[in-house]
Amino acid sequence: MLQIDGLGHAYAGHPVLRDVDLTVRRGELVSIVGPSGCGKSTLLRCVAGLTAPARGTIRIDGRPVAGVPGGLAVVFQEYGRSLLPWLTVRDNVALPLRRRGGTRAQRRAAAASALDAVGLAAVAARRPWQLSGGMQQRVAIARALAFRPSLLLMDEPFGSVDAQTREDLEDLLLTVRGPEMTILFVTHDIDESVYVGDRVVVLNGSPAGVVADLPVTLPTRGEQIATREQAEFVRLRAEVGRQVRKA
Amino acid sequence: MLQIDGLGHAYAGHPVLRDVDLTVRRGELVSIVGPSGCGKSTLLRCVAGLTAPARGTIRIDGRPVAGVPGGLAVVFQEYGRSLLPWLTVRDNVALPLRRRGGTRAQRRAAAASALDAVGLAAVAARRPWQLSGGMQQRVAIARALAFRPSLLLMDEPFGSVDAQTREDLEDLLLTVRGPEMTILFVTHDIDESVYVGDRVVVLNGSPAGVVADLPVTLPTRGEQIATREQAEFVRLRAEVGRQVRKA
Amino acid sequence: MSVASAASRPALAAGRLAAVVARRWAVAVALVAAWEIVTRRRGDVFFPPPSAIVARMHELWFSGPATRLWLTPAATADLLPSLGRMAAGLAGALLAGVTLGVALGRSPRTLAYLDPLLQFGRSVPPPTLVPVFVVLLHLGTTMQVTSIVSGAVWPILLNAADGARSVDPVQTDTARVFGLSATDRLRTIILPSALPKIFAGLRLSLSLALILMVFSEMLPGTANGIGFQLIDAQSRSDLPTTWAAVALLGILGYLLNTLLLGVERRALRGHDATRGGERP
Amino acid sequence: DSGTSTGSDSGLEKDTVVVAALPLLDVAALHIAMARRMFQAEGLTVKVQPVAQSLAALPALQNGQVDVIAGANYVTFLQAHAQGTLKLKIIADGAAQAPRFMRLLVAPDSPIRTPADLAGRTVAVNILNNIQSLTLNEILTAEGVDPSTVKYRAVPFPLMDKALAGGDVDAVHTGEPFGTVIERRLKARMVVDGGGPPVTGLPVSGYVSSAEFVTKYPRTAAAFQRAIEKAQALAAADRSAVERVLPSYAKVDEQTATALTLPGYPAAPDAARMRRLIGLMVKQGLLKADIDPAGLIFTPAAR
Amino acid sequence: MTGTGRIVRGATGIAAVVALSELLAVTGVVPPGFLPPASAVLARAAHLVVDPAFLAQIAATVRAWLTGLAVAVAVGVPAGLLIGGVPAAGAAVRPVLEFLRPIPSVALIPLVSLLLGAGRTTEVTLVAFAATWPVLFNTVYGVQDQDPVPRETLRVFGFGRATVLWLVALPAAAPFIATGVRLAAAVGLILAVGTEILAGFGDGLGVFIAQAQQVVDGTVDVLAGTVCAGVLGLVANAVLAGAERRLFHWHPSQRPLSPRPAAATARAVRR
Ligand SMILES: Nc1ncnc2c1ncn2[C@@H]1O[C@H](COP(=O)(O)OP(=O)(O)OP(=O)(O)O)[C@@H](O)[C@H]1O
Ligand SMILES: Nc1ncnc2c1ncn2[C@@H]1O[C@H](COP(=O)(O)OP(=O)(O)OP(=O)(O)O)[C@@H](O)[C@H]1O
Ligand SMILES: [Mg+2]
Ligand SMILES: [Mg+2]
Repeated sequence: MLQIDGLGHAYAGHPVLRDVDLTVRRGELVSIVGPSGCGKSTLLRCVAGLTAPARGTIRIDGRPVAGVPGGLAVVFQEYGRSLLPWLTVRDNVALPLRRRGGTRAQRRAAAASALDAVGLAAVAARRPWQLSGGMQQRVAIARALAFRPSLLLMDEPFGSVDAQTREDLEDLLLTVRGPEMTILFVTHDIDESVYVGDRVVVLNGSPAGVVADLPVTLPTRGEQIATREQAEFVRLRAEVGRQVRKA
Repeated sequence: MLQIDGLGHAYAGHPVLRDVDLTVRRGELVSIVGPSGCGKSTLLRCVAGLTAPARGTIRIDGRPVAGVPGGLAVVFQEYGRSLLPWLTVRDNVALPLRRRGGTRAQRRAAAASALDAVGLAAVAARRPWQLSGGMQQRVAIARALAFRPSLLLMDEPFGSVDAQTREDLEDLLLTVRGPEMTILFVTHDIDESVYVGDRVVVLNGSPAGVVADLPVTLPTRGEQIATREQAEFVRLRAEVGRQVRKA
Repeated sequence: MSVASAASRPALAAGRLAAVVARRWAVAVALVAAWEIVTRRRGDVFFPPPSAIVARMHELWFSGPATRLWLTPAATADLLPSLGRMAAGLAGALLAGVTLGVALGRSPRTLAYLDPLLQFGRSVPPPTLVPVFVVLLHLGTTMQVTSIVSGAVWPILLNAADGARSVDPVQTDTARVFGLSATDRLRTIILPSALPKIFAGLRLSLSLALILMVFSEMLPGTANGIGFQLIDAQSRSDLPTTWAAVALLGILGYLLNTLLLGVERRALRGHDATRGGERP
Repeated sequence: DSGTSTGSDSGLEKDTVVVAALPLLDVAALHIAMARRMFQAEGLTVKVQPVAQSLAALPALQNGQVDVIAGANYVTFLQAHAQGTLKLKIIADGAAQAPRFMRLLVAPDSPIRTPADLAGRTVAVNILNNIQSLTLNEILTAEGVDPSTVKYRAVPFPLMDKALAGGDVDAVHTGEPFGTVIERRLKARMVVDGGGPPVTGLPVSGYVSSAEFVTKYPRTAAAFQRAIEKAQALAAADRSAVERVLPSYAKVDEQTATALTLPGYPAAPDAARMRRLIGLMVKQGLLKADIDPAGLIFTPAAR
Repeated sequence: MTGTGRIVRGATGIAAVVALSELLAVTGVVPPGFLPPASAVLARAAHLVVDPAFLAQIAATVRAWLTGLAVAVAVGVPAGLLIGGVPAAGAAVRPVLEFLRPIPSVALIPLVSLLLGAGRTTEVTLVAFAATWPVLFNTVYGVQDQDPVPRETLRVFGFGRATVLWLVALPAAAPFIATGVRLAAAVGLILAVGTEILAGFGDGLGVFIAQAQQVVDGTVDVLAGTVCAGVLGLVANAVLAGAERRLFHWHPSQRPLSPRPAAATARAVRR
C-alpha cells in the first residue's frame, strides 16, 4: 500500500534522513522507533505530503505522493496545537467527518462514540484549552479514529497519558484497526512498539536510515500482562532496544 | 520546605482538587502520579503561584505563597510553547539566568553546559522550532536545570523523549539534585516515579485528593537495570499502579 | 530543493527572476495600459491619460540637473519638508503607539480608565480639531507634526495592545515562573510576540501618515509641501498637477512601504519561519 | 434631483432651480429675493443647498445636482474655465470690492504702521493665490511696496483672530464680517484698506452656472437672473434689507450686522470690470492667457 | 472586570479630562474667548442632540458610514484571505494595492464626486476605500501570523485550500480581523465626516461642521459636532468590543491575564 524508496531530506542544509526504504502492506501496523531528533516526525510529514522530500519517492497504492493523499489521518506530536480552540471538543472531533458526508447528527454521533472510546464523553462540550494535556491528546486520537482513515499516522500519540489510560488506548488501537486501515505508529516506548506493531522499524544514524525492520510474531495478542510476559516479546524488546541505542 | 494544607480548586464550577495535604522537606524529590486529567498540572500551577487556589493554603518555608515564589523553576507540560521562538536555543536557556546576575559570558557558559548535559550542545545556535519535539523538551529541561532553582516543578518532563534518552535524563536528574533543591516531579510512568522519587504521591478521585503517599526506600540507587530489578522496586511499582488504577 | 547543474544555474536564476517580476507586475501593467487607452479615448480634461501625468511629474519635479539627482528646485522645496514632517509624525506615532498600546494591552485596569477617551479620540475627524490646534499650538511644523501623530497613532496603538494581550499564556507563565524582570518580560516576550501585529499597524499607519501629511499641509499657515501643491492645484483647477501629485503620493507610499517590508522581514527573521503563508 | 417639472404656464423650461450657496455676505441678494418672494414672482421655486466652499459645488454643478452656485469666487471659477473643467456662465454679479470690505489688520501694539512696513512680514489670507493676495498685491504696488516681499500664509477667515492674537502671523487680510469682529475683539488696527483704490469695484463673486444649463434652460436662467438683479439693486440701495437677512444664513448677530461694511452689490455683471479682473490675474500669473469676458456673461435672448 | 466596573472607570477617565480642560480655561492658560470651555461645548452638544434637524444630519452620516463599512468588510476580508492564504495571488495584486493605498482620500474627493456626483455615493465610496485597508491588512497579517499546525491538521484530513482557509485560517485570524474592523470603523467615521466637511455639500454631520467653520464664533458648533462624532465612534467601538468578547472568548486575549477563581467557583468547591 505504502512504498518509500530512497527517501532523503534535509532542513536548510542539515541532512536528517538518508536512503529510507520502507514498504507497508495494506492493513499493517508498523511501529517506528528511534532516538529523539532522528527524523521520525519528518518521515511522517513526508508521507503525509506536508513536507516535500528532497529526494526519493513515496508511493501510495502505486501512485507517487504529491500533496496530501486522500483518506489520511494524522495524530500530531503537537497534539495541543492541532486542536482548534474556538471549537468544542465534540466539534473538533466531528470536523474532519464533513469530508465523509453524512448529516450533522450522524457526524455528532460518530464524534460522541469516538470520544466515549477514549474516555472523554463527559467533556465533549468543553473547549480544548480547558482540558489537561493528556485529555487533549486523547481528543486528537479520537478525531483520527472517528475519521476511519485508510492510512493513519500517529506521532507519539500516547506520550501524555497515564499508564492505565495508555494501555487502554493501546488496546483500543488494536481493536479499531482492520484490514483496511494501515497505520504508522511512532513511539518512544519500546514495549509499546512491540506490543502494538506487526513490525517494528528502527530509525537511527545521522542522517538517519532504517537500521532494523523486525517482524513481530507473538502467539497471543491484546492482553497486556500476558502478552508482555511472552518470551518472544521479551526477546523482541531487547533487540529493538539494542538497535535504538547503538549510536 | 513546602506545606500544602486543604488545597482545593475548581475551574468554572468543575471541581478538580479537594483537600490536598502535602508536606515536602527541603531537598526531597517527590514524584506525583495520577490518572490523566486528575489535576496534577493544576496542583503544580498552584504551587508555582500561577493559579490562585480556591481554598487551602500553600506555604514555602513557612510563608504563604502569594504570587510566584523566588528561586522557582518549572518545566511545563506544554514545553514547546514555553520556549520563545525568536530566541536561539542557547538564549532560551540563558534567559532566566539574568535573575542570577553574572556576566553575559558566564550566563552563556552556564547555558552551554546545561545544554551539553541534555545532549544538545550541537544545536545551541538553532531556534526551538527547528528542533524535534523531544529536543524541545530537553531544552526546557536544560533551562530549568541551568537556573539551579531551590524549588523545581517538572510536569511530565520526559514524555517526548526516547527510552535511552529518558533513562539518561532520569539519571541526570538524580545527579543534579542536591540538599538545596526540592523537586516535584509529575510523571505518567510508574517505574519512573519510583526510580527517581524519594516518595511517590498518588492523586486520584474526582475531585482528586492524595490517595497514597509512599516512601521509596531502595537500597541501591542510580543504576537503571540493577535498581529496577530490586524486589522493593517491584513491590512499590505494583502498589503505585494499584493506587493509580483504583477509580 | 531541486538540484540544478552548475552550468544552467545562472540561466535558471535569470529566468526565475523574470518570472517573479512578470508575476508581480503583470496586473499593475495591464491596469495602467487599460487606463491609458480609456482616458485617451474619452479625452476628458478631468481624467488625463497616465502618460500626460508622467510628463507633468517629470516637468514639475524630475527635470532638474543631473548634479541634483535630476530633482528640480520645486521638488526639493516641496518633497523634503513633506517627507520630514511625515517621518517625524510617524516616529512620534510609533513611539506613542507602542508604549501606550503595550501598556494598555498588559494592564486591563489602565485600559478601563483610558479606553473611552482613546476610542473617542480616534473617532474625531482631524479637520474639526483645527480650531483647537490653532489655539493650542503654533502654526507650522509643530501643528503639522502633531496632527500627523494624532491621526496615525491609532493602528499602531490598537494592534500593539492586541498583540500584547494575545501573548501565549504558557510564555507569560514561563516568564512569571522564572521571575523575569518587567523590562526583560517586555523585551524578550511581549514585544517580540506583539511585533508582527505592531508591523501590521505600522504599515497602516504609514499610509495614514502620508494622508495626514497631505491634510497637515491644508492646515492654516502652510506654504509648501506636496499636499500644499495638491490643494493649490486643485483650487486652480490644474488637473494634470493634481494628478501628478496624487501619483507621486502613490509612488512615495509604495517606496516607503517596500522599505518598511524590508525592515519587517529583518526584524521578524527570528520568528517561527514555519509561519507566514502556506508552506510549499 | 433638481426638479425638472416643466413650468409651461410661465413659459419656463423648468421652474425649480437648485442653488448651492455659501454663508457669505456676497449672497445676500439670494436671501433677499427669497424673503421677498421675488423668485415666485418669476414663477421660480429656489432650493438652497448650503455649501462651505464654492469650488466644492463644482462637481455637483457638472452632474446637474445643482443649477447655480451662489457666491462663486470669480478667481477660482475663471481658472476652472481656463483649464477647461467648466464652461462658465455668469448669471449675475454677487459682490464687488468696496472700501473697508476687506482690510488688512494688525495687533494694536504691532510695529506695522504703513503698507511699507509689511515688507518681509507674514500676512494671513483666506486662500493663497486668490482674490485677496491679488488685490492686496495691486494695492501694495500702487503704494510703491514690492509685493513679493510679503509672505502669505493661508488661514481661514474664522481662525484669523486666533492666528493674529497668537502671534503666528504679523497681519491678517480679512473679509467681512470677520474684519469688524476682529477689530472689535482684538482692538486690531487697520493698516491697509483692502477694498480701497485701485481695486474698488473689482468683482469678487457671483452667481454662476454652466453653459449646458443656460443652453438647455435659457428662460429659467433668465428668470433667475431677473430676480437676482432686482434683489441686488435692493441690497445696494437699502442696507437694512441686507441686515435683515444676515442673521438667518450667515450667523451674524444683529449688532454686528449693523456695524459691518458691506461689499458692493453690482446690479449686473459688467464685461469691463470683469476684464480688469482678468487682466490682473494674467499679470500676477493666476491665468496663463487672457479670456474674453463677454462670452462668459449670460445675456438672455430678447423676448 | 465587570461591565459596570469598566463603565465607571471609563467615566472617571472622561470626567478627569473634562475637568482638566475646564481648569485650563478657568486659569487662563488658554486665552479666554478663543476656545469655548468644555462645559459650553458639552452643553451645546446636549442641546443639538435633541434637535430633530441635527439628528437627521447625524442619521445621514451614520447611514453613509455604515454602508461604507459594510462594503469594506465585504471586500477586505475575502481579499485579505486570498492575499494572505494564496501567495501567488498576493504577489500579483500587491503592487497595485501598495500603490493605491497611500493615495489620500482627501485628494480623491473632487475626482470621485465628478464620477459619482457630489453626495452619498461619493461619500460611501470614499469611506469604503479608506476603511478597506485596515480590514484587508489585518486579515492578511492575521492569516500569515498563525500557528501552522491547525492548518496542516485540516489539510491532512484532505480538506482543500479553500475549506482550510474558511474553517481554520478565518477563525484563527478573526480576532485580529476584528481589530481591523474596529480600526476601519473609526477611519470610516473620520472619512464620512471628513468628506462631508471637504465636499461641504448635501447633509450630514460634516456639512454642519463645515458650515459652522465658515462663520464667526462657529467654534462651539464645530466642537459640539466633533463631540458627537467622537461619541458615535465610542458607541461603535463599545458595540464591536462587546461582540468580540462574545465571539472570541476562546482567544487568549479574551481570557483573564492571571486566572483568579471567581466567587462562583469557590462556592462550587464548597458544595
Ligand atoms: N483552563 C482550564 N479551564 C477549565 N478547566 C480546566 C482548565 N485547565 C484544566 N482544566 C480541567 O481541570 C482538570 C485537571 O487538569 P490538569 O491539567 O490539572 O490535569 P493533569 O492531572 O495535569 O492531567 P494530564 O496528566 O492529562 O496532564 C481537567 O479535568 C481539565 O479539564
Ligand atoms: N523546521 C525545521 N527546521 C530545521 N530543522 C528542523 C526542522 N524540523 C526538524 N528539524 C530537525 O530535523 C531533525 C529531525 O526532526 P524530527 O522532528 O523529524 O525528529 P523526531 O525523530 O520526530 O524526534 P522526536 O522523537 O524528538 O520528536 C532534528 O534534528 C531537528 O532539529
Ligand atoms: Mg517528533
Ligand atoms: Mg497535566
